[in-house]
Amino acid sequence: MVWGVLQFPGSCDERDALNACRLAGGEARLIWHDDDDLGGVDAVVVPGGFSYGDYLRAGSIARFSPAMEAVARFAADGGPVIGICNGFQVLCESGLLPGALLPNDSTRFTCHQGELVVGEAESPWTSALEPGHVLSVPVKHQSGRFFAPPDVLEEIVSGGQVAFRYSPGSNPNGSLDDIAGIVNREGNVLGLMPHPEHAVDPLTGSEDGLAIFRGVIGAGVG
Amino acid sequence: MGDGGKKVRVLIRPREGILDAQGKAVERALPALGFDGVEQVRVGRLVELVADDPDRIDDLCQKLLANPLIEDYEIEILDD
Amino acid sequence: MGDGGKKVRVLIRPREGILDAQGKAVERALPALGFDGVEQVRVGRLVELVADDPDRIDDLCQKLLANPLIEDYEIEILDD
Amino acid sequence: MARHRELGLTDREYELICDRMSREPNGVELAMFSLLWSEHCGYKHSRKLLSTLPTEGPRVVMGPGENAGAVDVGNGYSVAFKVESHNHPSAVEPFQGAATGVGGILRDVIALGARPIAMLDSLRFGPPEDERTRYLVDGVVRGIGHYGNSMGIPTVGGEIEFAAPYAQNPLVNAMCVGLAKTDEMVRAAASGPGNLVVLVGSLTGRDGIGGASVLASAELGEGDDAKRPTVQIGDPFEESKVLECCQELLAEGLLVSLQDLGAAGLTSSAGEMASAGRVGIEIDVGQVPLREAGMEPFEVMVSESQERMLAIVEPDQVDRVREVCEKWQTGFAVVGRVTDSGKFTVVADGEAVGEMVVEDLVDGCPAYDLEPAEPTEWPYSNHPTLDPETDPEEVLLALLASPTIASKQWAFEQYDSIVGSRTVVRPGPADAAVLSIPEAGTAIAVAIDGSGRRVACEPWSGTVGTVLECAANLASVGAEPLGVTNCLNFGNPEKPTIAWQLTRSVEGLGDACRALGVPVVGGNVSLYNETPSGPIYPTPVVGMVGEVPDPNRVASRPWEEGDQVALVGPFDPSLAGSELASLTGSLGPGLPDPDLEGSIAAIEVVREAVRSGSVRTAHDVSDGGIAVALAELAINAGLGCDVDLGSLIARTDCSPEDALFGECPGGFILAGEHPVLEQLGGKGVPVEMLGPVAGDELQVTAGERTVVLGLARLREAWESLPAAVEA
Ligand SMILES: Nc1ncnc2c1ncn2[C@@H]1O[C@H](COP(=O)(O)OP(=O)(O)O)[C@@H](O)[C@H]1O
Ligand SMILES: [Mg+2]
Repeated sequence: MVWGVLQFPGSCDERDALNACRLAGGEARLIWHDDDDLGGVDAVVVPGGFSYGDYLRAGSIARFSPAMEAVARFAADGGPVIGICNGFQVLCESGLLPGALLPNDSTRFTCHQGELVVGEAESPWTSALEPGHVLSVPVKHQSGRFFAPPDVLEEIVSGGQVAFRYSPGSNPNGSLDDIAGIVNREGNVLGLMPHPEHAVDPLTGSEDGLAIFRGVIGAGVG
Repeated sequence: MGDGGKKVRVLIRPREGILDAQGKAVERALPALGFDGVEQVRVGRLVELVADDPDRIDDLCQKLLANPLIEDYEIEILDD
Repeated sequence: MGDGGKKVRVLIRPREGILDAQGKAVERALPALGFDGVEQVRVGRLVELVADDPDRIDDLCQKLLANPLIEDYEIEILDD
Repeated sequence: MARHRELGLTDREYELICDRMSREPNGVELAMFSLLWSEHCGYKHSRKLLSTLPTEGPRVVMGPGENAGAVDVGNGYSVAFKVESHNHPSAVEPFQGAATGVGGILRDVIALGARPIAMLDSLRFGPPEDERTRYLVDGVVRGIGHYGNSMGIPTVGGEIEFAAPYAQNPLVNAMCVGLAKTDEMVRAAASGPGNLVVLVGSLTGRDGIGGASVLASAELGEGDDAKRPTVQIGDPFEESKVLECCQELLAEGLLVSLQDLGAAGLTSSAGEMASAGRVGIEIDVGQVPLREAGMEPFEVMVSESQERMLAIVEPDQVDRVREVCEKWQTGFAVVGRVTDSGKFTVVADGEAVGEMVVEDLVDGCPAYDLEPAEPTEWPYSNHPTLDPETDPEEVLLALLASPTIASKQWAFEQYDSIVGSRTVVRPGPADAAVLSIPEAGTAIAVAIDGSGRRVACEPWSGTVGTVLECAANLASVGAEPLGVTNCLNFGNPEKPTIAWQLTRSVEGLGDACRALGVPVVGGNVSLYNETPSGPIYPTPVVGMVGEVPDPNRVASRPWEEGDQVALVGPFDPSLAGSELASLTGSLGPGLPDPDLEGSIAAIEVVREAVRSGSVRTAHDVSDGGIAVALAELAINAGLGCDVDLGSLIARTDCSPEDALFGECPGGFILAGEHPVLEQLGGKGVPVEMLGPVAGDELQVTAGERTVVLGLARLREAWESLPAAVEA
């Protein structure tokens, strides 16, 4: 199993993502945003942070990078891709996932340990998790309010594309339908605002996030 | 850049029907500052630039400056 | 609010000489996106609102909407 | 002669400069001298005092004089750290002021070749009833979050206090902690004549040109607005690229030395590098990439544009350095060279427009003796907000709701505290943050403390108490102090009463650090924190880094049903200088002398107990006294307790009010199994069993006084800060 973790100017969580991938199992390496070749990796992580300072709109500039073009091809071929936080924003901006992420309704950054309820989505990323299972994972972002126009939202929900919801009453940003993470129709691309890569060691809070990375390995990718 | 560069102004607004958190925050702050009689506050982005070919700015808005899913935009080409 | 509310548009820009980090980052990214011939990108904010008394908007800009130390603003009163 | 005064130089200093130069300085030179001979860069009024601080120890890798201090944490790794103030810029523009404060202290740590791994902040504001204060709080908290979050540096701790003397003059002190391989750290000394001076990072504009702009005022006509100095704007995106770029340059061994650009911009960084390396330096202002056209040479030399670093590079490495800068999409320019002239030469259009002996410029500033005099009366106004006759339950609720004591979750939730995956103990109930350093097979604890209120009452005792509190905070998570950094926030030192505060406070800092056996490895001084409404409370802020051998044993768990609660330490409470005295408007001069030896003994006992893993909860007693400490623990656990302070009253012969709400260093509340706590006695440190953890009420008996309050009411009071600051 070889993991590729994208790195843009302004990425912050790429080293944590590498660490999470390695703990889950396999080899992990950085992919520079300027590279249009993913180097044969088996799964891609678009990590969190503030690519290009989050200027203009979070994720709006990073989506144009050569590496993202390669990720789009990789995803179209069914390769597993996870976008975490800023990575989720990049995936939405680039059209690999539906919807958009708006500034939190509080207009403030929020950072806390959150509870995620596993949704109905069928995806290699959630293959090790039962729907309804609750994960303890950090939530930290400024623009995490998931939005999609009514018809698109309806499709996401009824089409079984919701991968994670904030547990009832704990929606931190005003996301529609408490959505914390979604997958594409095919299920191979996952985007989520909370940070499973920061939940890989009980010492620093929880190891619940590892199940997401291990899911991909268990699903026989790579 | 040639001298032909034209000043272009792009007004980007949150789309109707989408909660504008910043606008709401401004509205909430108004009474304490003694500003009654101010309503319907919407906060968006203003991008100004100089373009050789202003016709391409619509494309730039679609691709980069605005996200049509959540934002409307309006392009004004300013005379010098 | 009375029916007399007037639509007001406020354009807020980083002041001349003040670092415009967003504008710079956008400008830098453009060539890679295939947008040559676009320069002097400045990114500011757009605030639109409805006010009973548009004369008070200048005061509102000073106090809340803009930071005069680092931003210039321009008020446009739109006819309906 | 008038210009030097406008720039803050005295006639005597100006004469000294003329003497040294054997001529009058020109405009460029005067601008440069005025900044390096300012209090901020020249430490005119504090240098002599600072030289009394203990700075040595077996673990010290870098001490004062470098961009930041550093201590050895083992396995070839060092932890670098420093605290710095950004008070004035934050008073003017809170968001950018705080953001650039964070950016500035990050660069000091980056300059050592360390990767920043944590930030802490110590903030002071006026009472939140004031609209301006709420604006400042909002802006400062957002600014700190904006910069640290965007950089991917966790903000893991800090403190916020509110008191009237800070209303016009808030304090924003930021501390950065970084990690480096010890043998890859760089010093800031330029060396090797012929080597090139390279400017990395942002463009240079007219940011924060400050007093030096007076020089241009003659040329500043109507409509010349653009020439006026501008507020510094932080661009964390640029700094994150600069950080990664510098890390890569150092990893490839491409740099001779590295220095950040902070106050006084190129002048101080190039000057200090030359001085440290005992060489000359030449800067060609025409080579400095500018953000604005038409900048004068002096403006280029003193600009405080953010996100810039200066590197010394051997000529044959320059191309590779440029490539790395291009990779990170950050600025690169060769702006000068190292010479053997011993002079700082400024070149414009091929001509020298300034030439000064480096030593005169950088180290020539005279150091003054202070003229301290103890104030004869209490120099601060007291605003009572609580009737002294209020019953103890209402007092406790008022204390918990006091913005200084109330939960700061509202603020620290706006900071990313976990990025980097090192944060074992996050901001919240624990007294210190704990970060794991798996590279070195260890962990560290970090804390920052200040108590202007108590230092105002008695600067020596108050400062000793501050250092003890910081060490106590570390002990609560099992950490032993390795090094101290500090920021001395005071009023105008030319006033005898302020000079007295400063002198006594620095003595206290030195005495406490010597007693603890912990060196001061760096710091910062911020003087002249005064407005027409008076000086701030004298506020030495102390930051500490300690070693935690086993991050699994940090006693940060909430207490549990059946646990026993104990008071450990020579705690001898008094209302003098307490938060309660502040609420009742009865603050005044004088604090009881702290029991330095006894407090240190208690710190050691608690540290060992926590390290043994047998104690569930440890918390030091500070603002608001025992009642507040117990309430905080109960709220955190969602479990009450039933305790009696009779044994404390018997030991210290204090009043019930003192026992409940009195403050002083040297007290810890521990919770765990009864026998375990009992065993802590007999080590020369008082240990008193107070009672069991139980129920959903806090019940405290102190002589004839009792407090019985439900957890919900305690919590409501303690969580009232958002309502206070967002009103
Ligand atoms: N209060 C203090 N205690 C100990 N060292 C101090 C103190 N104030 C300043 N220093 C030391 O003096 C040197 C110069 O400080 P400063 O001008 O803040 O450095 P820089 O320009 O790198 O920010 C630093 O090494 C700093 O650690
Ligand atoms: Mg420095």
